[in-house]
Amino acid sequence: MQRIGVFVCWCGSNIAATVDVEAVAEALSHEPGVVFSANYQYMCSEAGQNLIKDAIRDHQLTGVVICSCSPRMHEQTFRKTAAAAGLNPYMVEIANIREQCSWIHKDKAAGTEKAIILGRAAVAKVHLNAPLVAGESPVTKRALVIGGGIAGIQTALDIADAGFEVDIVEKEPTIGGKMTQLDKTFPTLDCAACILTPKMVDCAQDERIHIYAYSEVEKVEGFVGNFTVTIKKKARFVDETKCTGCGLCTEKCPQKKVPNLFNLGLDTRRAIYIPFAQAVPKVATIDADYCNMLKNGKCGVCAKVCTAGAIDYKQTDQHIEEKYGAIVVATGYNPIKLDSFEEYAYAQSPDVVTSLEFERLTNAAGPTGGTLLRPSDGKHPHTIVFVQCVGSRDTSGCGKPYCSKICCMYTAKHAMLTRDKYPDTEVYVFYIDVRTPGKNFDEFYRRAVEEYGVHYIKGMVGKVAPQADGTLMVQASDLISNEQLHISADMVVLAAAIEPDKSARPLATMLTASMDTNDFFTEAHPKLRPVESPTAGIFLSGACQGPKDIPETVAQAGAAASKVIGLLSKNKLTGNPCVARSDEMLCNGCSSCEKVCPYGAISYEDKEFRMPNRTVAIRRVAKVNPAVCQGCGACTVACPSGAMDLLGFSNRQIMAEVDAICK
Amino acid sequence: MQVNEGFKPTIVAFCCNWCSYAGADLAGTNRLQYPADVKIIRVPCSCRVNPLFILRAFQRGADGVILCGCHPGDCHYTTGNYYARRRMTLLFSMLDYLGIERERTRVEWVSAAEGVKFAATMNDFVSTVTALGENKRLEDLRCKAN
Amino acid sequence: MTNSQELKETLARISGVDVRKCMRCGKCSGTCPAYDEMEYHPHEFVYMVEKGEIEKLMASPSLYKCLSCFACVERCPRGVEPAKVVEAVRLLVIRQQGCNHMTPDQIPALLDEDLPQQAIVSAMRKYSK
Amino acid sequence: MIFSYYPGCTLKNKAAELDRTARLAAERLGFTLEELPEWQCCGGVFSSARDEIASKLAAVRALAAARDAGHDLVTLCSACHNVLKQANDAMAHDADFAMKANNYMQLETPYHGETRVLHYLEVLRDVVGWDRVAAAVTHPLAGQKVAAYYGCLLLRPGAVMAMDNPENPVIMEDFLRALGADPVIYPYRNECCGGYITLEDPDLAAKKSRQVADSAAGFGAQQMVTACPLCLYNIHKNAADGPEICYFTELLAQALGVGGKGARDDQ
Amino acid sequence: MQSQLIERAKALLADGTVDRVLGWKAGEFAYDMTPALFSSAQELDEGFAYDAFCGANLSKYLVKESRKGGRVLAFLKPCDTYSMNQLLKEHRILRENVYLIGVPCQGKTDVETLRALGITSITAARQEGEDLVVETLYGQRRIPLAEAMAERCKACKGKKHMIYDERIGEEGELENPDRFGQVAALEAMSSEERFAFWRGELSRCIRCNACRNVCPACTCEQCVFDNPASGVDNKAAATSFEENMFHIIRAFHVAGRCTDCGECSRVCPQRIPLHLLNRKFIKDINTFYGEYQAGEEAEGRTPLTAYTEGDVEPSVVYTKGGND
Repeated sequence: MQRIGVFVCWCGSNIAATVDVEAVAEALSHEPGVVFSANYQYMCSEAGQNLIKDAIRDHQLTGVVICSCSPRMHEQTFRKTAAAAGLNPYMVEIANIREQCSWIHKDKAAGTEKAIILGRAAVAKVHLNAPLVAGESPVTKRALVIGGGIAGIQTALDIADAGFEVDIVEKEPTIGGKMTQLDKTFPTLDCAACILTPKMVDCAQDERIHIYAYSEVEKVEGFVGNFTVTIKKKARFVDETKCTGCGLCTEKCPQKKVPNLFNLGLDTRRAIYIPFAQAVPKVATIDADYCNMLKNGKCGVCAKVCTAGAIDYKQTDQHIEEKYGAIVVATGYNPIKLDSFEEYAYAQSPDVVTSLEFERLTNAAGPTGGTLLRPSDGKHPHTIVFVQCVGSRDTSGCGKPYCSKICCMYTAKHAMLTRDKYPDTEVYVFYIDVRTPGKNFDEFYRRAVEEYGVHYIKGMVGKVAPQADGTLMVQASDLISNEQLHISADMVVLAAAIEPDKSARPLATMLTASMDTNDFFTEAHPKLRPVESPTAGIFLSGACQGPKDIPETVAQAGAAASKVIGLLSKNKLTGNPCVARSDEMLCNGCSSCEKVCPYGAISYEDKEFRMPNRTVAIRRVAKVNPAVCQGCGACTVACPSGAMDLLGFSNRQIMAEVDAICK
Repeated sequence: MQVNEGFKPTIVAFCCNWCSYAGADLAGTNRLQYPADVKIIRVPCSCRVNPLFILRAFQRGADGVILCGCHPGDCHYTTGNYYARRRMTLLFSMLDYLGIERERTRVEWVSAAEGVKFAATMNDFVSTVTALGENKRLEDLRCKAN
Repeated sequence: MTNSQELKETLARISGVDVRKCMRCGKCSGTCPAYDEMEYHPHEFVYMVEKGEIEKLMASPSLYKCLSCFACVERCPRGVEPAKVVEAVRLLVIRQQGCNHMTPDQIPALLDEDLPQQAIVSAMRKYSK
Repeated sequence: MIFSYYPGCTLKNKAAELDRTARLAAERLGFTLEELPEWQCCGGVFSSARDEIASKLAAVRALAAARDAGHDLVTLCSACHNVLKQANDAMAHDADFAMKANNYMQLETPYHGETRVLHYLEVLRDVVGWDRVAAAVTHPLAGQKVAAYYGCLLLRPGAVMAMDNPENPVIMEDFLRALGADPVIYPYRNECCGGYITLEDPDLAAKKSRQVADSAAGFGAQQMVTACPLCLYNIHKNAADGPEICYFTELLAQALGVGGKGARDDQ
Repeated sequence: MQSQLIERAKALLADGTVDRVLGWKAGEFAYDMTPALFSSAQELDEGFAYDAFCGANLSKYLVKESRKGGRVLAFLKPCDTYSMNQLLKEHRILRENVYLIGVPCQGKTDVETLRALGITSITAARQEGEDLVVETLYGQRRIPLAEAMAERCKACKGKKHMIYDERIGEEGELENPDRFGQVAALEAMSSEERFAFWRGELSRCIRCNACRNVCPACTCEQCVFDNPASGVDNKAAATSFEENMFHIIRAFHVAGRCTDCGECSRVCPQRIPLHLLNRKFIKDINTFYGEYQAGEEAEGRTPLTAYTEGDVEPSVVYTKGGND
């Protein structure tokens, strides 16, 4: 039997005006197990807290009920008070007689009666409370960032800056991601490379950052603070430690006909290559699909010209196992494939390009050296049509149902830069809506119209017809003037929808992190925890969580880093002790609980049970990882046998409250 | 709706800690009145509420049971209220099928910002249950005796 | 219920189209090969149905300009199927007594010797009850 | 290899040449077209109205007959192909329509879209194979610049016709390559010729047909091919000065050496 | 058919594929077919039976049997295979320790059904074509199978086996019976009428637990109603509340998992139509969340461990039909 103390707070007149606090204290003193009952003006004051502490000591209280304001207000306060007096903090229960009683009732008799019932329910619950100790687990003070684009880079830099080790896993031969392919960035028009490459160099030079380039995550085990990750370092057939990045091999390789993916196939490169001049790490990679030496053993030119002796045709994939306390997902995005949008003739004319290709066609390091030329004949285009929402906001099944968010702004940028550099070029932008929420964004778009004379037309292009004379006949609607337009263009630029990188889905499975139907990672709370995955210890950075531009990505990257830093700066993780617990004697091993757990906190093991007559039975039973469980209780209801219960909110505790209220 | 003069129903309200309990607190902070017949039990999430609890309440003499949780899509635990929604839909339908008045059970989604909605919901629920009168179809007579 | 509401419901039943799915991008009208011949264009058909202005559409010769080529259906990003709306409005008209747009006795005058049967049966399906 | 065959009304009349050459070519390529015993006209268009039942039943009967015969159903005319595939799709996926149609028809075994409908071109691609078509060619059309004209009914709606990318089709170009011809790709190959509007508004049909023919000619086409009698009529009537247009099966028969372009009614 | 099954079982015992056989055996009376284990050819010859009375679903027995070491052969009728899959989905049966033979079924009868048709003193029954031939002490009776079938078999889901290692007999077809007519009829009543109906039924409950014990979905290590620590234990139907409580919670616990095998109603000594509770959940699940048949496959989520963002709200209960 518990020895329970009841403390009724007046809260000045907030409670005392509508609830007869004396009567409440008196009534509750007769409840079973109650050995002490008092009322006081302000329980949360120092004097009030001392009253509680003294009573705990003097009356050897094992449980405390405080009738006061909402537990959301002072539960922590009173738990600390109890702990200071040597009582387990989870032996304290609050009866909310202010927000849910005195403040909402005017009749004192009714208020008093209700306060007594609420107090009784709390007493009934405390009878079933047990001391709870929050579990502790150590924290590996190292973070893993998956994806080395601007999101991953910024997250890694911020984590390293706080003094923690951080590894970046990047599947391409260099970090940098999509931003390396961009020319200028909106709305300031600074050069993407100028602001990105110093950060890439910082990553390379920071001794706390280790870059696994040309690598992929293969396996993830463990839980928050204690992840074990297997990383596959793909063979690049070049010894990273020896290669100096001189680039001689990339000039001498005889295999010249390899599509240059960095330039989106708009030109070619060699079979051994460094994606671009500022690559980090600046190490050559052999493309095994094209290398004659690797394919049929006939060549070896790169090995001959390499003075550092870095070429290693025998290199194989390596598997590295590393431990981490936190994992940040920064897997980014890609433009969608446009096979379902051939009305725009993307596959039928080289002069119909995607916006990302347009970036390369205007980039000084691109295939045309920065001069805008038509891919078909290398001539200056005089009329360019931009088409927005190609595959975005598409519910027909061909595209994506969401808004890709960045297209309105980069299209305004492309249109503006084109008009700036080539004033003789007419630029048309077909749009459904122009969406420019963001600092200086609408101003930027309006400048494109007002200063640069870009023709914005509300309507959609229905068909792009490549003509025999090499022009593109663009047939479109102008909804404002209610006419069908026929524009003879030299180039058409398609703002293709963006989608999460294909690597994200298998990664989410490995991480037990949830995804939405579009394969974007879901956040722990859409408003209040936007950079955390619901799975503890997994954080989200950049477009893997949803379409976003560079400033937003960098902001989220920093936010994710600060969450990681907060986690890694702890020596031990103290969990919420109100977690689920499975009674293995009752557990059927049916997996119902596991299926509804949003955190992947439940696993199963085969356990031996001693049975009558010295026999042994092996049963599959659930185990809850208290470090991962967040205590929602979904599992407790999914469990038919009642094996799964929630500490602090157990079936019997809640039913005791029900009984006390209904009596 | 008929008014059942003099009858004071017993109403149990299960409120999730993150949205609806906070919404109830906000109703209090704003001094929005609703009948004292409503007694709130705090649970971490609407998905913590076992049908057993609801039946238990009726057994012990409750006249109405209401479950409040975060709006679908806003669950603190991401998915809890989705499961609660299915469970309660099926349970309530079953109770109705057994001839237990369907108006005695309810689910409402109340956010932490919806103090007004919380009070309005409770006022409406209390008047509905009051009009129904005492719960006689699903109770344990032994409990009524004391 | 107003007549316009009734028409709207009948139209939804015939066509199976939910006009509220339209996001007003105008791609149907950007696509339509008969655009210049029409008083009301494909996107206007969808919008006017939503607004309940179906009688105006029923009175318009645009009904008989749609080639039923389904390009708008193919290209609509929201799966609205404007051609089905046009067809349904046309049916609202020709299903009324005496409202056939073309009758068999008109056909012979229109024939030339090469005209395939397919054209005649299609036209009868499109223009008459 | 035996297929049930639905010729359609036009092929029995103005487009007899489409029928004749297709049969000759099939024989040469080793597959048999068994004409359904009692087919009725498909109606030319598949009404998009959900409450139209009766006008769609001819197509459903043909589909059920093919099911009962145990063969895939092959058709040639673009309109028949369109109607049959749409009717089949509705029987398979629109439960309400299927129920009403089955109630009307009182078949021994209710029909639910079991038959596979193939266009003749699909048979060539998926059953015979382009390599075997090419191997059977005895009179290659080497050097001939031929423009394939798809029109609208053959490809749309894309999800139901499920034949090729409706905006960038390749099936007829592959066909022409197999015959040794040089396919001409031009942007209006999947645009409408004006269709049945030619009856009521010949000017509109003329405009549309001209656009198609001019575009093909602009890209150097000497010859156009189509699967649709109405496309052929419209192009022929409105752009007689442009590239000559014929049925794709005529070129096929010619290349296979089983009968060339011949006694077409409209020539 | 019976001899075919015995021969196959013997062969599998002989070649070591299995070391025991789970089948049916006549009890005190010929119509009293009960599940039984056989471990030798001799036992099979002496006792194994398969006839129109073999309604019992054997899959639940495999929860224990599959954990006893060795491999056990079990015969499953089409409807039993759903339970089998569901139990596999819940990891209750160790698949590698069972060998499953699908056996054909034309519908089963039971003594209660026959008695209701005025047939007593039964000594044997067999199927002949579309008829059931019943031997009784008073001579032979021949009745159409369709009439003699147990209630649950009249709403048969079909003759297709969902899972088996081998099948004896032809593969059957899935059927789509109208299973929800009675549920719909109850739904159409007023609240008072429904209450009266269920009081009439459930007040007969003697809490013998037969329904729970036979139910292939009720395989808990310990039932909440038997566990004093659960706080809801109750072992006798002392009050109307407890009658309701037990059956509501039991139906809820099997909701989304119940394959509608009908065993609960078959074994109820009080003839309470318990399957109408389960079918109500099945009907609701189908209506609210899309067609679902528990046990159709051995993997995946059940309707209560799944959700969609657009699920119906619980208020759908207030808006649906009914007379009140």
